[in-house]
Amino acid sequence: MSEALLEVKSLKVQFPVEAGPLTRSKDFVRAVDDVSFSIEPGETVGLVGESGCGKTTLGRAVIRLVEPTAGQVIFEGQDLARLKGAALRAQRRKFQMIFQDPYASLNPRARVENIIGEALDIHHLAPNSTARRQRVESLLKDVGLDPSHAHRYPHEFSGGQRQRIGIARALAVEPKLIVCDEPVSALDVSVQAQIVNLLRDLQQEHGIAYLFVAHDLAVVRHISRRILVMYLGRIVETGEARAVCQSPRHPYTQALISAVPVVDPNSKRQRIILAGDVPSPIHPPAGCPFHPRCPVAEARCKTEVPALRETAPGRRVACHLAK
Amino acid sequence: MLTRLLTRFWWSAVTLLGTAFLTFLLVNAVPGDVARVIAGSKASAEVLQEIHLKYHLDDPVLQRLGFYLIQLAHGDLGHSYVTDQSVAEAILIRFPTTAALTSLAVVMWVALAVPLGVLTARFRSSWFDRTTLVVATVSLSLPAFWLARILQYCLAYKLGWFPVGFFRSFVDLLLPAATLAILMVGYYARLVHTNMVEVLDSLYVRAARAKGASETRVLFKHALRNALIPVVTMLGMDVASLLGGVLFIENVFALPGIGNLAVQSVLNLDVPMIMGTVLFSATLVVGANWVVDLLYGWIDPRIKSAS
Amino acid sequence: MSLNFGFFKTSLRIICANRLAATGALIILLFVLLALAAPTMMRLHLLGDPNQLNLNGLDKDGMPRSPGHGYLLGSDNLGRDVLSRVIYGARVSLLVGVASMLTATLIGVTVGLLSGLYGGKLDLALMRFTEMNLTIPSILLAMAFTSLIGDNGRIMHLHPAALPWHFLDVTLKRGLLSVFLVIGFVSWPGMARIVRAQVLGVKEREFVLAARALGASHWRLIWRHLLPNILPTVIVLAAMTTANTILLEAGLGYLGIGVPPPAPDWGTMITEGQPYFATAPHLVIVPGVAIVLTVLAFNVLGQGLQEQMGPRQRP
Amino acid sequence: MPWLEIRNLQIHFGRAAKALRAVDGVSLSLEPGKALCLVGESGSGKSVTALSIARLLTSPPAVYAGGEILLEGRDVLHMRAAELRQIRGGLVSYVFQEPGASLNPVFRIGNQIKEALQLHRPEVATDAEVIRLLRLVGIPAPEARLKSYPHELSGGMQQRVMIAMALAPQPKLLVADEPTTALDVTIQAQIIELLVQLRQQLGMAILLITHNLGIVGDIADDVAVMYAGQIVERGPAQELLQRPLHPYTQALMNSVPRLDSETERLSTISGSVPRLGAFPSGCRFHPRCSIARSDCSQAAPPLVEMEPRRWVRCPYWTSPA
Repeated sequence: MSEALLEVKSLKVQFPVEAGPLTRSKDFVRAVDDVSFSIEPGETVGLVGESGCGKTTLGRAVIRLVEPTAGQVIFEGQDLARLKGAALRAQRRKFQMIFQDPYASLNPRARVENIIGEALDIHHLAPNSTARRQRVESLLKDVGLDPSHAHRYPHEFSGGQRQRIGIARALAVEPKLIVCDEPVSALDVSVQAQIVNLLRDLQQEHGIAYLFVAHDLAVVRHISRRILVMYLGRIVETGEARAVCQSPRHPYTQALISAVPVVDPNSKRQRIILAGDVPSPIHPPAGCPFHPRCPVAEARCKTEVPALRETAPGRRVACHLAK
Repeated sequence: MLTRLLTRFWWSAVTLLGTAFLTFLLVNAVPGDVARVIAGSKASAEVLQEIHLKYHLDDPVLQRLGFYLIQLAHGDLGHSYVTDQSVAEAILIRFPTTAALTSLAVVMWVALAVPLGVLTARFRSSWFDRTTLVVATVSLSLPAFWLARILQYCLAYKLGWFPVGFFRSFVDLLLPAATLAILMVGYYARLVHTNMVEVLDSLYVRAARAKGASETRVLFKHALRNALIPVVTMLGMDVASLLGGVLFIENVFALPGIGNLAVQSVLNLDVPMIMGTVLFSATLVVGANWVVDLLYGWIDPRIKSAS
Repeated sequence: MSLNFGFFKTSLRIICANRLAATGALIILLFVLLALAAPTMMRLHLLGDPNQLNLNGLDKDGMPRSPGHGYLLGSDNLGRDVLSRVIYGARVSLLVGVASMLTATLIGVTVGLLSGLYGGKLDLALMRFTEMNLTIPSILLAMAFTSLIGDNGRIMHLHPAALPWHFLDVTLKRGLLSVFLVIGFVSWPGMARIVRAQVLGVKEREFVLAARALGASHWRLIWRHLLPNILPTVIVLAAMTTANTILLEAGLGYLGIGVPPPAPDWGTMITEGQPYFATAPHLVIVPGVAIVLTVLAFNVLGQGLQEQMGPRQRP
Repeated sequence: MPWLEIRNLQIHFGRAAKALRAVDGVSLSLEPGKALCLVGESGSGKSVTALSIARLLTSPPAVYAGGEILLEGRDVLHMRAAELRQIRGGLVSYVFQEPGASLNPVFRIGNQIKEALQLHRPEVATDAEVIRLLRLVGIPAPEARLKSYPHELSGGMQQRVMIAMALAPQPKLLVADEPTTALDVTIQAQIIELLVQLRQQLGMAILLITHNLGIVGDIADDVAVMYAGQIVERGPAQELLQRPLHPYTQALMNSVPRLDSETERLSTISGSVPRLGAFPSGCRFHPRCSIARSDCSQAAPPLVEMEPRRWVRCPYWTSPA
């Protein structure tokens, strides 16, 4: 196994539930609960789960946009969870983020050249204004936009084009890791495919590693080499993308896969329809967090928390019953 | 809900204490000799000395503040420098007038502003909406004392519709209250309008229409209650500016209320009276905010279960 | 984005695009021009001396003349030209109004920004402080302030007119500065609250998160991301705050703690004219209309700007 | 005559020269008990078409500029307000995309459902009927839920309440405007399953608006694909999904990532979805079309029945390999 670019160890993120200013909150939202995984250089790891499962928080905690409560985030041998102030800011050029909402992720009052150029300014990557302009233009070309549009404002672009600007901003500092937080879920289907392909191309060209966060399993499957499935703040299954999608071991993954809408009218799959809703992460169920909705739950699932154990090489499942 | 109100109550107390602290420093820590104001500019040194002793004017400000707060804790607001009357008593005598004036005004403008706001929102961009906007903006720009003087002259003095002169009975409050209402109605009509416009664009109003609900039902049942939520908040916060307006109205119409008392005490440099009136109006504002909070939980169920 | 000519060009375009804003701006411009030109007009005898006691200004019974009789807007009880006094009054009102607005904006934006951006205990403390200021009616607070800053036990008028009023021609005097501070200091809390709410909204937007992910410093976040996005709100609020500060200044004048006679202050003029209301109503009406017009102009400007810039805040 | 027939519908936003043509000549028909899917990307005019059936678009800015919408032979566009109120809810009920925002936050859900009953079936406006409806849409412990406020329910439960409210007056047509888009994948599956069940049970017609081709096959009898304010292809669901004829439909289906595909690159449609008001001349899809010819930018092709029951707006359509 090669040296990992990023290694997350027992990461926990908790938010206190809003309470009065004088009463100390005793309840916590356990957004991320004891999560460990690693990403190798140039690899894409997909992170799938439903809303509220903590996948966005995990993505943000990895690059310290959210403060971890406990655990380590080791990036190139350095624990990011311990870094502070200027030291952290200097490290930031090595890992970047692409956001979900192409309308909220670009400053509406800045021109494209400044949105992308800001990255260069912060890390002093352009010695003069000519170099800055040339770099911005070449970045725009890289993401498939017309360099002459650099002086425009974000509202002059379509959703897909805005997302490309966001990608150019992330690329500007030549990061080694990009956390993609649902980068295509706000886009039209025909534009989604363009962005997914662009991300693939950029990865091959620059050797960037991705942590690709999404709720759409089909998109994640397409771009990732490995997949992490998350439920209520925990990872319930991980493995090679193809293996996880073809033979899911955890009952939650199975349900998730069967729920993916399929265009082909000939595939007569039996759908597994899960009963009930995702429980609140403030008071997660005892035992296996999935047991109230699980079609195969047994008595011990209500009391014993299943460990994430290896069922096959490179395959881990957190279920008592998985083989 | 109960914990929320208790927390709120606790914070109100802290706010009031802070207000007392601030006002006391403001009123007492400034240069100038209060004794000269009390005794007049020609007073002898002995008299001044005596006054200094009587009112502890030579003590450090913080010590006097301490005394004042202890006094406050016993419910004592002190005595006027000028008339030696108990401040609390002076305020309580004048409070009913101010209370009657303001409540009458509130009823008047709310009764006018809500239908105006709803109708202008329903018939957006019509001539009716535009006229209301102009009138509302003008009403927002009127100086209270000037409007009061003009109305008093035209309606009471010239036309004789209202009694002129000193305050005798409740009827005499109609014109002053109407003046106050005119000053506030424009702002509130626009506030209701803005919120109604937003609510009328909301998805649940579309859903109500999709159900087949009539336009009246949509406006007054589905939309209005939601639109009133921010208006009620504003109403609580605006009590302070309302009291500011009251001050001028009472002054022009020579009504024996708190506002007039405040003006007199400022002109006389009557420190305990200034402190008293400021603290009293601050208490009113804080109290009003508290009531609004209560109303809020009732009007918006999302708040109630938030804690 | 920094403030540059482009910004002013944009503002001009926004103002021109909205009929309301344009009307307001035009009225304000007119008042400003009149106020600026007043001394020149007086020197050219186009305008009477606002302070000249003149027996010609009184009729046979020694009462003020009504408009038209040699005086465009009549004369007051001392035979002074009302038109001239109103125009000179604009100098006081506009200067105090705008300067107090700037004071209030400076404090309000700073408090709101710090409170919204840093949150936590600082936010709690600042917002409590703001609330304390909001609990006292601003006119009452201003009164307590103004009248109590005394000297030798006498009320020291903070107003410029404690000095000869025409000192306004020259430089800012200490008294003038204090009245800016007083009115400014009682006008900031509302601004602080709204700015804070705006900052809280903008701060959670993803572009701010993106800037943080790039390692942007707090200064950069404030200057490049937060301020440009709350600027439209601040400008609208500033216009409306000016309307309020002018009203407040007139109110202080009316209560007799503003400019003492004989200085031309709109509020004071109304107080002085009140006893003659029955026979010479123009003494009350004219300065009142001047106040209403000025305040209205600022309110209308604010409203127009809000209409014009509002929707762009939510793209 | 079909139960619902839309003929050459034109809907503009704004007036005269500045008008944006959101819907341009849409014709549809629907028989009782059938399910029709209207598929399209953002700005295609699918939601606008759906809302116009009960004239729910806010007007202004929306202008019904032409065409007719016949419900049981009566033209909705010329109905008086009272008549329209009978149609809304009574004949045509709606379920919207965001259940959280479509339920009034200040009223209990029991009362909101009861209001729908009071408006159209006052004789049964009782708690018992509301409970029956809540049970029908699969809400656990309906008695306790009567007194809940919308914010106390999860997104999936809120959507079930919306469906119960829509079903309360026993409408003949249920218009579901992207009913699952705002929901999680596993909850989406629940809601689609529920709609399929209810249709079998109650026999009403369904008009489903969606951008997701994947849920079409589960529920629809017929499909209409919209692009830039026009229908580009119409036909029976099974046939259309198996053998899409219009180049847009083909490209759209290919660009959806599949779980079982092994291809490295997704096939894409170049360019972006045209903005409302900036629709290209001629065939509106021609700038993005892979088989476009020179005359596509001039002549606007009509919607033609190319094969029995298969309507296509493209003269150069090809059958996919």
